[in-house]
Amino acid sequence: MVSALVILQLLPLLGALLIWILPRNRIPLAGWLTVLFALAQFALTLSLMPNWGVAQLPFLGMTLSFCFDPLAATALLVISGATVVASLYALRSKDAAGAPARSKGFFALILLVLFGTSGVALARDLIQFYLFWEAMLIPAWFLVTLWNEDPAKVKATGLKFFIITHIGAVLMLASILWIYSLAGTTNMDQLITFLPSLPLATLVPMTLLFLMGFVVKLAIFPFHTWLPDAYTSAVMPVTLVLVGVLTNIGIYGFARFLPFFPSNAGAALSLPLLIAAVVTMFYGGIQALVEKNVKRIVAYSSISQMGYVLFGFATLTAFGFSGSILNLYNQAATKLALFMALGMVAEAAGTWQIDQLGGWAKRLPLAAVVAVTAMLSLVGAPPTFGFWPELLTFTGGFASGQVLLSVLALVASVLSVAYALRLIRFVFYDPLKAQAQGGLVRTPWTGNLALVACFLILLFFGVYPAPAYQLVQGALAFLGLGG
Amino acid sequence: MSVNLLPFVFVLFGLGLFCLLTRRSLVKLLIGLELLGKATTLAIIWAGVVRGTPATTQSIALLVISIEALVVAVYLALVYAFHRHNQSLDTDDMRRLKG
Amino acid sequence: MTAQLAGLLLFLIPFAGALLVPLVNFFAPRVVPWLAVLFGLASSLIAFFLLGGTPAGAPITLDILPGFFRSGLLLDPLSLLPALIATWIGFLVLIYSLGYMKGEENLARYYALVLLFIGGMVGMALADNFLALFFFWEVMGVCSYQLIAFFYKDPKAAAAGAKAFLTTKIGDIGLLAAIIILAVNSGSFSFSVNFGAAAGLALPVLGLVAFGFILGAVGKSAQFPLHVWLPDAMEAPTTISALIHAATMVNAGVYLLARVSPVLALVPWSLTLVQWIGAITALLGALLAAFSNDLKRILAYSTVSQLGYMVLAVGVGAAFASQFHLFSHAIFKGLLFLCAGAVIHAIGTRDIRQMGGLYKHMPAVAITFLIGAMALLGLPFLNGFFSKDFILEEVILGGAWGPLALALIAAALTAFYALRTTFVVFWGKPKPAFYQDTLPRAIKLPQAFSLPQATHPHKTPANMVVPLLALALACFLSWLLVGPLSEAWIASGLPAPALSALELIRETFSSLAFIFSLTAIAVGLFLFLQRARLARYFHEQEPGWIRAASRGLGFDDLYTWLADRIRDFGDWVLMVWEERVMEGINRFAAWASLGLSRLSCLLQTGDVHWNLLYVTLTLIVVLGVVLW
Amino acid sequence: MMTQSALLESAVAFLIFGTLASYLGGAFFKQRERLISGWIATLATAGSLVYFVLLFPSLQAGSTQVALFGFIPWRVDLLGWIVAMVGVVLALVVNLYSIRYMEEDTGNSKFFPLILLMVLAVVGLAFAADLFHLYLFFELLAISSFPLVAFRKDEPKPVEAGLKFLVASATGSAMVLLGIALVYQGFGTLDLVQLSTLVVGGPSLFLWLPLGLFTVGFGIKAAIFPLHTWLPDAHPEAPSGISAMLSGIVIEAGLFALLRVYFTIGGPLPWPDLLIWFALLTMTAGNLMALTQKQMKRMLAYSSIAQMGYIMLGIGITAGLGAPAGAPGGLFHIVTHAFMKGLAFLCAGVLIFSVGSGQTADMRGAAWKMPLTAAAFTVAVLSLAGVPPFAGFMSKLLIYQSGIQSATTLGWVASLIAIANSVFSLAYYLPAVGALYSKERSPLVAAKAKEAPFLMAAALVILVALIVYLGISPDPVRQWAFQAFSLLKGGF
Repeated sequence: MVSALVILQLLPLLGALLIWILPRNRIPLAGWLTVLFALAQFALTLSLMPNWGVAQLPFLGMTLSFCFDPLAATALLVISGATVVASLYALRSKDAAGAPARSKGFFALILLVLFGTSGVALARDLIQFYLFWEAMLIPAWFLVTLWNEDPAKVKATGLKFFIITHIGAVLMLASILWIYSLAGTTNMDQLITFLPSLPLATLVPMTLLFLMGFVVKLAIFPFHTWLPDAYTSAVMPVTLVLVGVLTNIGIYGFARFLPFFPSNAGAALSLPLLIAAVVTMFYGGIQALVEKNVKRIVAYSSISQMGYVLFGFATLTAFGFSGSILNLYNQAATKLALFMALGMVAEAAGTWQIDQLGGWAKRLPLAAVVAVTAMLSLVGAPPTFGFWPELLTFTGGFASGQVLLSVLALVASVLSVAYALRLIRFVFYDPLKAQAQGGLVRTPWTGNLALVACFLILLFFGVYPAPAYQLVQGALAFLGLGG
Repeated sequence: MSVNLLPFVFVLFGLGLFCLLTRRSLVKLLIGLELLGKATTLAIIWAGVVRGTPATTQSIALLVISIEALVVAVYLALVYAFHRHNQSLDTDDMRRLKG
Repeated sequence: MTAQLAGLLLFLIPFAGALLVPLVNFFAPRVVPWLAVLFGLASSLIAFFLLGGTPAGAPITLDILPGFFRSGLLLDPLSLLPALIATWIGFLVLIYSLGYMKGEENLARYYALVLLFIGGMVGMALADNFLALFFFWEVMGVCSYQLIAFFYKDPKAAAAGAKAFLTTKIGDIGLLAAIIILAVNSGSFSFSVNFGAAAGLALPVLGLVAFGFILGAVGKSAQFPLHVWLPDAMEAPTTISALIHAATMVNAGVYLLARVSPVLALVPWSLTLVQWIGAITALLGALLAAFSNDLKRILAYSTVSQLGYMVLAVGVGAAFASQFHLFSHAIFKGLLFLCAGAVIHAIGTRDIRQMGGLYKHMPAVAITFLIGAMALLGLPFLNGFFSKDFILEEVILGGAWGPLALALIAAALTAFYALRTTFVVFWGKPKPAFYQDTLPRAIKLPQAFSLPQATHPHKTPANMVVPLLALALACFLSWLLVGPLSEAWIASGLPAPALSALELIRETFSSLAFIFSLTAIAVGLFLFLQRARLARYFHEQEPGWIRAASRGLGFDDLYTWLADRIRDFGDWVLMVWEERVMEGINRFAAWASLGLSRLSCLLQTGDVHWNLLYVTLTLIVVLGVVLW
Repeated sequence: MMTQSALLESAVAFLIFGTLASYLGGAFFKQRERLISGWIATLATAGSLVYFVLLFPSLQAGSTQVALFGFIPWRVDLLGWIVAMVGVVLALVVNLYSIRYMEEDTGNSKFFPLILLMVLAVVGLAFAADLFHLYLFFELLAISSFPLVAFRKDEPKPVEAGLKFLVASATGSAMVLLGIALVYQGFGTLDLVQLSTLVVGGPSLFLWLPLGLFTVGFGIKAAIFPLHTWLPDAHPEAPSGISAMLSGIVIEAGLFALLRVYFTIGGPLPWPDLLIWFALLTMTAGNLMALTQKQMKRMLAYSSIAQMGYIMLGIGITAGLGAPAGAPGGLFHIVTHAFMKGLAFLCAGVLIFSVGSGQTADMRGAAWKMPLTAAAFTVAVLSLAGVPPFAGFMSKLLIYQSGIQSATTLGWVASLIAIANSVFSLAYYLPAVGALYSKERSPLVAAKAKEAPFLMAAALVILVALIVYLGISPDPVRQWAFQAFSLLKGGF
């Protein structure tokens, strides 16, 4: 068990090292290695699945603590799957200037991000968790600043990305230190029995500080400002990594730690978090409705969607939690599909401006079909995956008794329909604009494969969500929330 | 003992600081530093007198003086180099590095 | 075959078709339309098994969310009727499409979506729980969005699709809220559990639930004030209009109201609300239809109006009457749309002012259209007559006099526009502009139809005529099914009067409603005869409400205005909040720290005396702290 | 098995004879001055290092009195050993690095011996048993560093920097010495252990006044704000190896001395918060001033000031608020800061060496031509900013922890300010890294940049390895730091 978990943890790092020692010009090989290692991690996670457990490993004088439970497995499946998709897409994609958006270091960094996030998913010790949480930021920052389409603003964007997310992280660190100073340990298994003994006045700020790390990572209003810039200016494969891996690990963090703190602390924070979630939904939605840049629209939509995720968690009900954890899968597949499809359009059209696009359904039918499906999933319309998390989230909302806020959240979903429809309409439908004249655009098969994979996931789980839901129920049982 | 030299030490030390603050010549700065040094040497010797171990403190004082000599030597070498660059000994010319 | 299995197949077959069609399209695009028809046929044949009184069989269920949600099939007459309508009319539409859509692009997408649409409606109807109902309800929404926007290169179509989806989505959130509230309280989504548990709920909660259901139905069935999407949906291919109006989408709302009427009955005000919504919609639709000149738009408003009747019927507690009218309406409206499609297909415009005298060119279409129109206005012995009078009778019995008055005015207007449309299109004077390309550029024509240089409109292909004849026949006969229908209802414990066809005739002719509706038809006829004077009057006086009516009574304007305000608000937020405040905070932080940095760098004077001054001051401060 | 004193004598002898041999060797073989001096110095440091490592096992029990060569009174303990080790290791790396780096300078037969002298001073300082010897080695450290700062005396700026350094340093020394005189007058002894027993008798003017003088005097060396003004001038103008030494060990020596003094004769302090306030002021001011620096080394110099604030905070929290993790954290940060700031300066040195300009703007895009250096620099600054998984995070973590551990408002506030400062410091570290990794290359980079030569690269790699190792596995050193403080009784 220990060795399996260590392999699980180290696979991406091994891959990164392997890529690092490759000759400089073996870029496709580096890309395929990335796919291979991420896929191997995915497969290993799957094969380990029913063997849940905790493993201690002495390492260089300290004890590493790994935990493999359904929640960790969920997170690992999602992030390694997202890495596969992102690197498949990255293999052949080009940036706005037409240059290939990849190099050896690019793939190594992607794997390093995966390494960090895997560590986050597996950690059973707060300091260990924090170490990986911060460690994943460094390769991500490099990815954002080095593979950037907006050279004029890259410095500010990179700073904003790093500093704002780092602020969230150090607030979390403050909470960890606080816990450590009171409990004398950072091992989560020991803390579970200790934390409930703390007075509420201590617990509430402690919990809030801790959750700030995730709040910032999910870009909840008003901590969202880094996200549109970082998503927009990075090249598409980097955005895919941000979307598929980093944001999702934020969701994972909420799932892991909101139940970790005693329920009375969570109860005290529930209402503020719910309000923040609803504000975020509306805020992101309204921004997405008026934005002109397609990528920014999706970025704002992501903010809005994270509002739903937070909403689910903040209800503190099993329904809400299962909805938000299901969203781990859903958001990854949906956002990746949407970004990739739009990325293909932008690559062919050479612009991200919505008023210069139109009619691309004719030249990129696959992208159009996938984008429409992803958009439907985004707004929670069956028969796509997005329906189920949304349903469970709202069920959680009503079950928690916050009827008004739940209704507001429902209303916000109309807003998401509005911006999603606008996006699809102006990019894929409407009369063909100048660049959209001509025959079918040939897109690289690797990108198509990634698209189709996301598409099938969205449809399959849309029709039959039971497998994912069962894993989520398992996760809830481990979190002590019951099924 | 009816005399207390400590106030004198402090006055001397203060004078040294005053000299350092107000004089704009590098040579006068050296004098200021020397004043500080003499004040401390005096304090050391006086401490021996108070404690009744003048031999210890005097040996310490001798060592201190010799170290001071070393510092002065380095200082003068630097002042010499400074003069070579600026043809002056004015501290107003010593403002290349700031901000 | 057991009924359960048949029910399952009934909607699985269209879904399987929807899945298979795109795949087959890769290998053999030519086969696709026929394949789709085949699936439609299979599904509608299965429907006969369900009618045949087969044994119910073991329930077929599926764990969708294990431990929380298990879905199964509910096969009672209330649910079967919409399902059967969907498959049969759907099948006819598919056949009709063979000719109508010939040569279009993206046929695979078209047929897949049509099959999905049919499957969605069947699934919605056959669901034994609210969640599955909602699932398929939304699937239909998706299909309608895609199909209305099928000619996506036309900006009007793209916009109409989006509008339909968005408007119905507003209703959907009400429905979803209602479902979830019920489920949270009862722990289940199943109808039977929830109807049992509903009585135990507090009235405010129940009110919220009822309101949610009504909102959902209002959105889907295009009731006032969310009716605006349906007329715009005319940008869809006419086949799709027929499907939406007769077979699938809009019926869903009425079905929903009928299904949840036990819950509505628990909330006193909700039925009144439903009555008024129905009556207002009936009147509004009729009025707007009377003042429209677009053939499909007239039919669309007419649908709005007829749905109003059905909703009104539910409002007075006559679910059976509403379903009976739904059945009739599906037949005659399907017929009307398919006829309209044939007309539009033939001459390439939808503006009735450019039509006239088409009887000579397409007699079959003209006659069938006339039959449909007569059924619509409620000419005795046609199916519309019986079902509409049935509703009016129930309204009278229910004592809802206000809504009744509105419904009767609507009936008069219905007679007026039905006559007007039929005569203007088929028997009026041929217009000189008739054969010319007077088509507004934006209207997308089927490619199969290129405007003829010849002086004759297109002949109607046989595969388009056959469905017309079938439906016309059904207009005469379908009301005869009232006997078995009511028996089945009663047998399943649903509230319905025991009626046979003969009793229906007797009841209808002896009721007050008969007199009322005859009067209404007479008034309509009178108006129709006076139409020249009316036209002159309107033309000269131009009363304000007329202009308003021709613009949809300003509902569209209102919503557009609202949407624009939301967008303005978004722009404002983007400009002020995002760019100024949020970015401002970032910039201020940067600016302030840089400024502070420059300030603090000023401390670094580079002067050795300053350095020593800091030292001295610090010494003084530290010693001061120490000594005091 | 050699005795402790024999081990120490051997280690020190390596340094002393290394100094002589390096100077004489360089002086005799003028043509090969740099190589001969440099390699002799490197080997001498390495030899000394070996004996220091051998010394370690005997330190577990506590401190022992040693008379070095029979006349220098030393007390050997773990705390001193850690500092001495840091000095020796850093000097080894710097020597290795400077062999190549100084190739364009003359007078290298003085350069390397002075470095060894510096190390000697650090070692003496670390083990000094009484206040006077503390002062003595401190002064030796200062005297050996003045000429090194002004090593390139043919240019005006290093001379100016040296002068400023010297004036400030001499003023500080005078204060320290005055304090020592007062202590002697008050207690009649300078031995730290004896002092600690005497102090318990009761605080007096002869305790508080000297402590104030020590704080300011050593504070000048340690570059506490606002006594730091000499540092941003001196560090950047010195050759990069010396900058690394200065920032890595010399200013820490001031703090180490302060730490010794505080824990020897501090007793119950009348002003428990003073150091904490100084620390917060120092780190904030250092970070603020670093923000707008255009020169890479000057920026790093200001960042050194900020880092001093962290160390001081750790010491201050333990001294003032009594949280046990603070001073070990400070000590650990002395270790990690030596390595990471040393690395940062060495990287800056390589960049200047290769690009030919000290301006950060001129180094844009250098990473593409010198990936190793850029990567090492990234590691260094991220570690400085306290980003895991690098050593700086681990040591800062202890310091943050101590503030929270103290369970006082001030401790909490101090920790939060320290954390905020870490975040803030990214605002200048990241753009520097970003400049190196910039897509467009400055003309100088395009024309001249090439990867660090082998010896310099080796020096960088050693330090990177140390930083990463201490980041992933801080434990031996962290444990030593705690142990060193638990063994501290009256300063030893």
